Amino acid sequence: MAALLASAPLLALVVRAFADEWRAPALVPQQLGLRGVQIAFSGSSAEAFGNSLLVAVATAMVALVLAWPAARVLGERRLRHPAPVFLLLAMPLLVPSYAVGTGLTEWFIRLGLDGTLPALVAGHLTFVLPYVVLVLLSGFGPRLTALEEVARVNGLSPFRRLLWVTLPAAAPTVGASALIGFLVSWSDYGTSLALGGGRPMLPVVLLPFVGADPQVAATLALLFLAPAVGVLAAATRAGRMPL
Amino acid sequence: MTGTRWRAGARWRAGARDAALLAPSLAALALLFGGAIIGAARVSLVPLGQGPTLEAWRDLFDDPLFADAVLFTVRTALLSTALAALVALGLALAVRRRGALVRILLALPVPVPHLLVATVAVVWLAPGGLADRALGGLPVTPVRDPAGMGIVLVYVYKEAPFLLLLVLAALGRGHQESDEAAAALGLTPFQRLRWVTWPTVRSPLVVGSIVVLAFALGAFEVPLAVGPSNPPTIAEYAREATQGDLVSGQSTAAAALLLSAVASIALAAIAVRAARDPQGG
Amino acid sequence: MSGHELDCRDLSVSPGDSPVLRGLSLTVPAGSRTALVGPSGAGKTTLLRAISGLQDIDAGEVRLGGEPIHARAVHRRGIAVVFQEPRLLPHIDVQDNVALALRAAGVGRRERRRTAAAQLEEVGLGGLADRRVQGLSGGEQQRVALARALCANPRLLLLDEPLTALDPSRRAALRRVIVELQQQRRLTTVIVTHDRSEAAELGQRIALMLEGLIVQHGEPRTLFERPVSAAVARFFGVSNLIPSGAETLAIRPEHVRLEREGGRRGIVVEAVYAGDHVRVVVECGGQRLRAHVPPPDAPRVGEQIGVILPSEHVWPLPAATSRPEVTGSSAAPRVTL
Amino acid sequence: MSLRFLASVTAVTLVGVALAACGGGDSDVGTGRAAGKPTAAGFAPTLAAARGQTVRWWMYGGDDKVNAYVDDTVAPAARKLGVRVERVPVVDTADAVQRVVAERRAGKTSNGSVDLIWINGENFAGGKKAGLWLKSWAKGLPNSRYLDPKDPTIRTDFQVPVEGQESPWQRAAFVFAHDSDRVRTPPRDLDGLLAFAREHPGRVTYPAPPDFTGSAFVRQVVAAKGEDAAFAYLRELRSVSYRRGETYPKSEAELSRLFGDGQVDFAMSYDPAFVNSGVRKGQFPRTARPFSLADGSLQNTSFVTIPANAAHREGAQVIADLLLTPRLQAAKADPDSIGNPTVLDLDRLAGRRGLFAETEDSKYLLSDYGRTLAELPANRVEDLEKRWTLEVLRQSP
Repeated sequence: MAALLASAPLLALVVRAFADEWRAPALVPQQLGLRGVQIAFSGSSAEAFGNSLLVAVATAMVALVLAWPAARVLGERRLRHPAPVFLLLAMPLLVPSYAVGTGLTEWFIRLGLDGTLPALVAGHLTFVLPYVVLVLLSGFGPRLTALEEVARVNGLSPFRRLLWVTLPAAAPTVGASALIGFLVSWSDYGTSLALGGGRPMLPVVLLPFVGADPQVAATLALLFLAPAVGVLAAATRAGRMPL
Repeated sequence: MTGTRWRAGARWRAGARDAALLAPSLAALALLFGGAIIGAARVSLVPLGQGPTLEAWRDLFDDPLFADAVLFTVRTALLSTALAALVALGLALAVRRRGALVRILLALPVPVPHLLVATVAVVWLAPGGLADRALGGLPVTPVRDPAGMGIVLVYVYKEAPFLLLLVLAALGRGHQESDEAAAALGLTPFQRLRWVTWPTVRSPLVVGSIVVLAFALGAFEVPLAVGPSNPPTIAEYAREATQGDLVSGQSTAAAALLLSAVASIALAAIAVRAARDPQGG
Repeated sequence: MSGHELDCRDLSVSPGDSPVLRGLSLTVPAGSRTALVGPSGAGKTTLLRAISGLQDIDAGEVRLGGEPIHARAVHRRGIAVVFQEPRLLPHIDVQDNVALALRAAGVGRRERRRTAAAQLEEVGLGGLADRRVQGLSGGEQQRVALARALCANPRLLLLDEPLTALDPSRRAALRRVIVELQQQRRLTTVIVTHDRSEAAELGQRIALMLEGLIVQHGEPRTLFERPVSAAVARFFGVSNLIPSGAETLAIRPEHVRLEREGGRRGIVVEAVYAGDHVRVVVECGGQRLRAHVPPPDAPRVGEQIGVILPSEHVWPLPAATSRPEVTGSSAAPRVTL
Repeated sequence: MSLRFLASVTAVTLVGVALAACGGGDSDVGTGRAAGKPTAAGFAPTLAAARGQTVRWWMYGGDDKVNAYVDDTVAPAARKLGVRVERVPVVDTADAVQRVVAERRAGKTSNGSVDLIWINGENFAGGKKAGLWLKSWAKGLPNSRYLDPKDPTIRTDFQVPVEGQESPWQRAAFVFAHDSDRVRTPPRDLDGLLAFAREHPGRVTYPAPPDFTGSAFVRQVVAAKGEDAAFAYLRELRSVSYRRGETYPKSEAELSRLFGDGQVDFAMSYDPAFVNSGVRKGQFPRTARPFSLADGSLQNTSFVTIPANAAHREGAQVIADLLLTPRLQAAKADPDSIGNPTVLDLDRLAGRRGLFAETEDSKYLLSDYGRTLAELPANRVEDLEKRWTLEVLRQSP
C-alpha cells in the first residue's frame, strides 16, 4: 500500500507527457498526442542528454577512484579521530549547491576552464565525492579484509587481488555508490548552469519548461528518469538492492 | 627499548599511509569546496566594480524580508526533517521483514530529482490538479500554502525513502538477532523499540537527517514549485536578489547563501555531537 | 527460583513452508537439565525458537509448569535464551546488558547494578561490569550473555549451542559454569548441542532429535548403550551393528575386547592412533568389527587376533523401529555369530 | 582581436562589395540605400568576420514556439550566412546576465561565452550601467533602417536610452485573457476588474513580483493610476483576490495554468500572442480571448544585446540584423509561429509590406491594444517590486 503510494504519483508523468490537452475538470486527457515528444526531441535536447550522460559517468568514475582509498581508511576505522575527516566530507552536502556554483564560477573562468567538460566534472565532484565516499565506506570492513587476506596467502598479486577478490566482494557498494554519484551529477542544475558556459545539459534544458509547459516538462522528465529507472530495473533483475 | 621505538615507527608509518590514502579525495574537496566558499565570500564582500564593502551584509540584516525568510526556512526544514524521519522509522518497522520488491518500490523516489517530485506534486495537488479533479475539491491546498505545507509534503515524500534505506541498512546487521534475544529476556515490544531498535538506527537516522535538513535549508527548487509567494526561503531570497539589482544583488545573494551554509554546518555539528558516533554503530 | 516442568506436545512447525518439526513431543522435568542433540538440520534450533515463541507453531502445545504458553507473546513466557552468538547490545556496557531484563521489569538503577554485579561474579567476570561489550573476548561475551539470561530469573533456560564458537579449554570452563549454576538454582534447562560427548557431560538427560522428532530421551548412558534404533546407535558412536537372525545386535567399540589368543579369530586391517585410544578394525568372518583399545595393547595391521564381545554389553536393538527411512540405510557389516 | 580585425579589413578591400553578395541567401541582408547611415558596405567586414562563428544566444527557454522559431527559421537563415546559432535556454534572463557579470568579475574581457542575450528593462539597464554591453553596434545594422528611430519604445528601453547597445526584435504589450464561455464580457478597465473581483471573490489574481509579468501588472496599475493610488488599489484587490491574497502564483506560467484549469477567470501576459500559444499548447480552452483595459496597455520592445566580451560579436551582430529582416519579422508575426507583432515600421517597408498583410486577423490576437502606457524608468522597477512585497504581499491577513 505504502509502496503503491510512493510510486503512483510518478505514473501521472507518463500520462501528462502524452496529453496534448488536459485541463480541469477532466480526469482523463481531452486529447492525447505527441506534441511533447516532438518538442522535447527538437533543439539541443539530444546533445544535452549526451553531455549530461558523459559528465555524470565521468564524474562518478573519477569520484570512485578518488574515494576508494579514503573509503578504505574510513570503512576499516583506521583513524583514531575520524570526526574532522567526516566533517570535511559532509560540508559540501550541508551547503546550498547554488552557493557552490556561484563561488566556483569565477575561479573556473579565471582558469579558462569554464564551459569545458573537465570543469563540469570538477564542479559536480564537489557534491558527488562526499556521497560516493560515504556510501562506499560501508563496503569495507573486517569481512572484506578477511577475504583479502585469503587472497594474499594464496599468492595473488595486488592487482589480481583487487580484480578477483576485492572488487567482486565490494561490488554491491561500489555499484550503489557509483549510482548515487551518477544521479547527483545527472540532476545537478546549479553547477551545470554556472560552469557550463552555455553547453547544453539536460537539467538546464528541462528547467525552463517546468511550470511553463507541463507536457514538455513531463516528457523531458521521463527522459531524465530513464537512466535511474534503467539501473534500478537492472538491479531488480539481478535480484540485488542497489541502494 | 628498540621494540617500542620500532612500534612507534610502525604506527607513524601506518598513520602516514592512511593520510596518503585520504589525501586525494580530501585535497580535491578542500580545493573545490574551499574555493567555492572563498569565491562566494569574495562575491559578497566585493561587488562588481567596487572595493571591499560590508554593504551586502548590512543590507541583508536590515531587510525584514530576510528575517522572514530565515524563520520560514528553518521552520519548514525542521518540520520536513522531523516528519521524514518519523515516516522513515515507521515504514522501516513495517517493512523490515518484507521482500525486495516492496523495498524497491518504496525506494523509488530516492533517485528522482527534487525538481521532478515538485513538478509531480503540482500535477497532483495544485488547485485544479488531479487530486482536486478526482475528489471534487481539496480540504486543504498544500501547493503555495502560506504555512509551507507543500514544501514539507514534497520533502517528506522525497526524503523519507532515503532515510528509510539508511535505517533498513542499519536494521539488516544483526538487529533481528538482538531483538529476539531481548524478546526472549522478557522485553516488551515497546521496550525493544526503545532499547534495541532505536540505538541501532539512531546514528544513521541522525546523520541522514542532517543531510536532509541541510538540503531543505539550502535548496530553492521545491519552494519555487510549491512554496508560498511570501515568505520566501533563504535560497529563493538569494535567487530573487540576483534578479533584482545586477551589481549589489549578487553580493546580497552570496551573503545570504553563506549565512545559510554556516547555519547548516553549525546545526550539523550540534546534531553529530548529540548522536555521538558519526560512523554508526 | 526453582524451575517448572516443560512439556511440548505434538509440535508441528514449518518455518518457510517446509515442515521441520512433525508432531514432536518432549517433557523436561522441573529443575532438570536436558541436552538436546542431533545432527545439523534436525530441527533443534527450531524447537528452541518454537518453545521461546520466536517461531510460530502450526499445531501442538507448549506447557510450562502446567500452563499452556504457546499463545503468549515472547516476552510474557518467562523464558530466557542464550544463543550461539552472544547477541549483546553494542551501545551499552556489560552491566547494563546483564541487567536488561531487570530494566524491562522496572527495577531501579541501583538494584539493577547490584544484581548485575553479583551475577557477573557468578559467571566469573567480576571486574568487567563497566567495560564496553566490543572489547571482550568471545568467551567473555558468551558469559555475559549467560549472566544476562540468568538475571532475567526465567522459569526455563534455553541454550542454543552456546559453546560452539569457543576453544576447547574455554568450552570446558563455561560448561562447568553452566552446570554449576543450573544445579544451584534448580533451573529447568534445555541445552542444544551437536556434540554427543558434550551432551553427556551437560545433560542429566539427553534428548536425541532426528528429522523433526525426538527419537529417544533418557539418561546419557541409556542413549549411549541402549539405543532404541540403529540410527540412534550410529549417532552415539555404536559402530558395530551386527545382524543376527531377525534382530540386530549393537555393541560400542570401546566394549569390544581384543585378545592375543582365543575369541573369534580375525585379521587386523586398520589401526589408527587417536590419542587416548587406538581405533582398530578387524576383519572377522567377512565382517568388519571396530574396537577401541588402549594404545599399549594395540595390535598391528596384518596381525591375527581374537575378538570377544562381552555379552553384558551386547544390546539387541528393538525390532521394527519406527523410522524405517533411518534404519533402512544400514551399512552395517553382516556377521553370523 | 586586432589580427582578426585586420584580416577582415583586408578581406573587404580585396573582394569589396562582392562579399555582400555572399550573404545573398537572404536578399534583405546587405542591400539597401547606399546613402543612409547603416550601409551594406559598412557591414561587410562584420559579415566576413562572422563566417564560421557559432553564436550562443542565451534566451528564455520555456516557450516552444520561440524555440522553434529560432531553431527552424533563424538558424537556417543564419546558416546561409555561414553563422551557426546555438540556443542556450535559461529560466530567467538574469541567469544570462549573471554569467556576463561573473566573467567581468573574473577579468575575462574577451572570448566570453555569451554572444547574444534576449533582454530588456532592468537587466539591460543594469548591464548598461555596469558597462557590460558592446557599444553602438546596433546602429550599424543594415536592417535597422526599417525601424522608426523616433519610436520611444525603440529609442529607449524602460526610459533608458538604448544608444545602439541593443537591437529590437519583439514587441510586447500587456494583454489579458478571459474565457468567453465563462465570462462573456471582460472588465473594461482596472476599476471594472476590482468590481469583478468583489463580485466573484477568489477569481482574480496576478503573478507575484518580481516575476516579470507580475511586476508588469503592478507597473500597469501604477502607470494608469499613479503610485500611491495604485498601491491602495492593489491592497483593496488583495482581500477579494485568489486565496484571499495570502499567496500568489509565482510566475506567469502558473497563472496561465490556473486560468486553463478554471481556477481563476483571467490570465495576463506581456506577450501579446500568449492567448494564441496557450490555446495551441492545449493549456487554454479554445474559447479563450484576449482583451486589454481602457486605462491603456503597457507596451515595450524586447531586444537582443551583445556583451562587450562576446567571443563571436560579429556573428551576434549578423543574427541581430537577421532578426530585423522583413521576412523573418513577418514569419514571427504569423499566428502559427510566435504571433508577435513586428518591431519594424510598416511605412518604411515599401514593397515588403505585403508580407504582413495576412497576419492581422486572428481571434486570439488583438489588433488594437488601446492607449499606450509608457514603461516606467528601469530604476523604479526594483523599488516598486520591493514596495509591493512589503505593502501588499507581506501585510496579507
